[in-house]
Amino acid sequence: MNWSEFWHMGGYALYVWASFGVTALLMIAEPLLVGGRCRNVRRRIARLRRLQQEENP
Amino acid sequence: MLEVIDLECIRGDRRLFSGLGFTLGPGELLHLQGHNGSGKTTLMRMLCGLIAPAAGEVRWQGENIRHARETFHRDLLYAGHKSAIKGDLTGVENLRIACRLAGITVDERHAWDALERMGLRGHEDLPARVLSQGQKKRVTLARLLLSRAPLWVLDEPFTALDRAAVAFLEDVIRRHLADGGLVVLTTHQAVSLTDEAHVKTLKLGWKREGDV
Amino acid sequence: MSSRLVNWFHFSSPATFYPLAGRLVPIFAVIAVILIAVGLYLSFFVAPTDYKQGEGYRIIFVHVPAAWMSMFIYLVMAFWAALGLIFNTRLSMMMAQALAPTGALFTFLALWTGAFWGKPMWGAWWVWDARLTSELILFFLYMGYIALQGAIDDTRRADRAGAILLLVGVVNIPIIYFSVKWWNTLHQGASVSLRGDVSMATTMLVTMLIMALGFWAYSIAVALKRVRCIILERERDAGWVGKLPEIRA
Amino acid sequence: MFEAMTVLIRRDLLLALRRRSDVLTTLFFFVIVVSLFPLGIGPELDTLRLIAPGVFWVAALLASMLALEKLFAGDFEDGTLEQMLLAPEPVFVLVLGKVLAHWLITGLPLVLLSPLLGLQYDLPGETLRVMVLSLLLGTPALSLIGAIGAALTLGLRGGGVLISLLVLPLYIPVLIFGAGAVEANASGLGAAGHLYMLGAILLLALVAAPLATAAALRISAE
Repeated sequence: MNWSEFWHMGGYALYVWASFGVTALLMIAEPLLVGGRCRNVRRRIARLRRLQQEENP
Repeated sequence: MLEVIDLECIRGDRRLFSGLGFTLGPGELLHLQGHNGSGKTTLMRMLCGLIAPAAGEVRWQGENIRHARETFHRDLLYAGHKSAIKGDLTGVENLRIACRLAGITVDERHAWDALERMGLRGHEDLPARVLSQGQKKRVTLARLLLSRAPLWVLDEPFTALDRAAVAFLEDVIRRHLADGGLVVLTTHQAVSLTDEAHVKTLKLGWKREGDV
Repeated sequence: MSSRLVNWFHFSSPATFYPLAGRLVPIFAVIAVILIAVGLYLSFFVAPTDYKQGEGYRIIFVHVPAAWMSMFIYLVMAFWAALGLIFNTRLSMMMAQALAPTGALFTFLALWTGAFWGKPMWGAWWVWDARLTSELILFFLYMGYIALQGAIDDTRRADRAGAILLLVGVVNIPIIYFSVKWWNTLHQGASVSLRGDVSMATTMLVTMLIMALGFWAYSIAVALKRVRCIILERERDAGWVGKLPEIRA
Repeated sequence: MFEAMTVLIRRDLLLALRRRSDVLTTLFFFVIVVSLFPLGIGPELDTLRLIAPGVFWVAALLASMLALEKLFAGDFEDGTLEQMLLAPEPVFVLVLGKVLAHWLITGLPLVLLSPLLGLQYDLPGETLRVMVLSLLLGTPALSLIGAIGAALTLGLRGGGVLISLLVLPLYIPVLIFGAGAVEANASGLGAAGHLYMLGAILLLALVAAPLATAAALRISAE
């Protein structure tokens, strides 16, 4: 099965690659989004704590 | 006999109070004090079983109120901030329905009589929405005259009442305590209820643990 | 209390569960990557071409595992919800909330891949097949849960209200599936279902299983990572959060 | 045991009488939605006859869902809900009473009115009879299941839309068997099977839904 046939996927290229493509896309995007959310939460908590420490050392 | 053991409450990820404990015997009044937002209303609703405590328990006659829910509710009368009155119904209808819901059947005459004693002569059969705030409060509190529940939990009962109504209500509470009833209430006015021996105060918000 | 029960509860407090989840996330992430890589290799290079549907049928290697996961995650969420209501442990509620977006994701993927497979095979993007329709309804159930969680500010109420919705939903899923199946067969006669006629060669089944396990490991990794965020958000005032290395840095 | 429940039912019916507009809005909504479809789809009677079961059932479903928001909202605002939760009766019995009163106010009028509207769609007597029967079995189930959604979203902003999102998926089996019964009867298949299923769903809802609603009320009133 050489590469051009592989991409052609027996005429179903659009459908196969749309399915696998979107699946891959979403399953990579979700962990990144969650990671981003975690970083924001940590940064916000750290800032809050620094503020508290300044107010009453 | 109302017992509160090591009660803790968390509201919206914030701990309002913890390690709270006290007992209230027949003929005793617990006066809850504390600045706004110190958790007075939350504690009262927790005593009624409306709010589940994060830790600790509330016992009535030695039984945890969450297990003996129906029997506890038969002995409880709760008057919260809200009037618990339907605007479209008349004072008499509101009173009779409220009593029937609490398990006491009240006939028309008793209801009229109770409303009259609460100073609502001539307003008994008006739709509640036309009554003033003070008059609505009187309709709510009229239930105290007809209720047989020993434990009264009253949230700010004196607000919106004029001097005459406050005096009358103090008298009702005094008689209830004399008959061996228990009262938990919050109020900002100076309350001269009974002799000091029977009055307990619980300050919330100033200290972690309530001192009783 | 048997010792097993005691230490089980030990992990139910957010403070002790947070570091444990931190260690588990990379492990499951690696497992997921390996399994999915193997699954992809199998589905493209090993699985034989279907005599009737040619290469297009390979979409089932994503469609079926996604559909399985969408149903499985909802059941796991309902399990955590029931646990949370019975033992009043807030952590299990957080787990249910952490799984919701991933479950919704797989439901959407199942619908998406179902449509892309239906178009070449049956000529229509959307086929009112019993399974696809139930999948659509499951998507609404997920959206309902996520919307309810979003609408309630007090986290305690949000947890318990969401838990009740999940339990009501899980009781309804068989009813919904049965009624949709009845409705489907009644109106179209026994329509050929999407997967009915693909001959289940063993290699295909194995590929699907491997992909499903890969998706399963992926869900655990993402859910555990998200639950760490939720724990941090909810315990931000707690002392142990302050002492965390990543917070103090 | 059911004394407090009957009190609640009589109170809600009294309230509905005093404030007739609430009752009529749900009814008129149903009438309007049903009358819209012929305008949208065209006056040919045979197409109308074909779509009638679906139209009637979707309209009934939307009407009942619209009325759900007011089920507990009034009691929640004026504090009577707290008194209900503190009554010496089990809460799910009171919920049953509330839902029954709600159905009598919003569900039953639809059922009684549907034959009249059926004439718009030129439905034969037999189909009308099955339609009324299916609605009679279906609308209480809709109210019972909807009550769970109403209790969960008590006091939330955007409650109306949220209720529909939570409750619609759970309504689908009722819709399928309800509309299916009428359609099966029209096509000569006989509606017995569907009506039995509808009855089964109603029984399940009667038993399980009030318990879930009671638990949801207790959580929302906290």
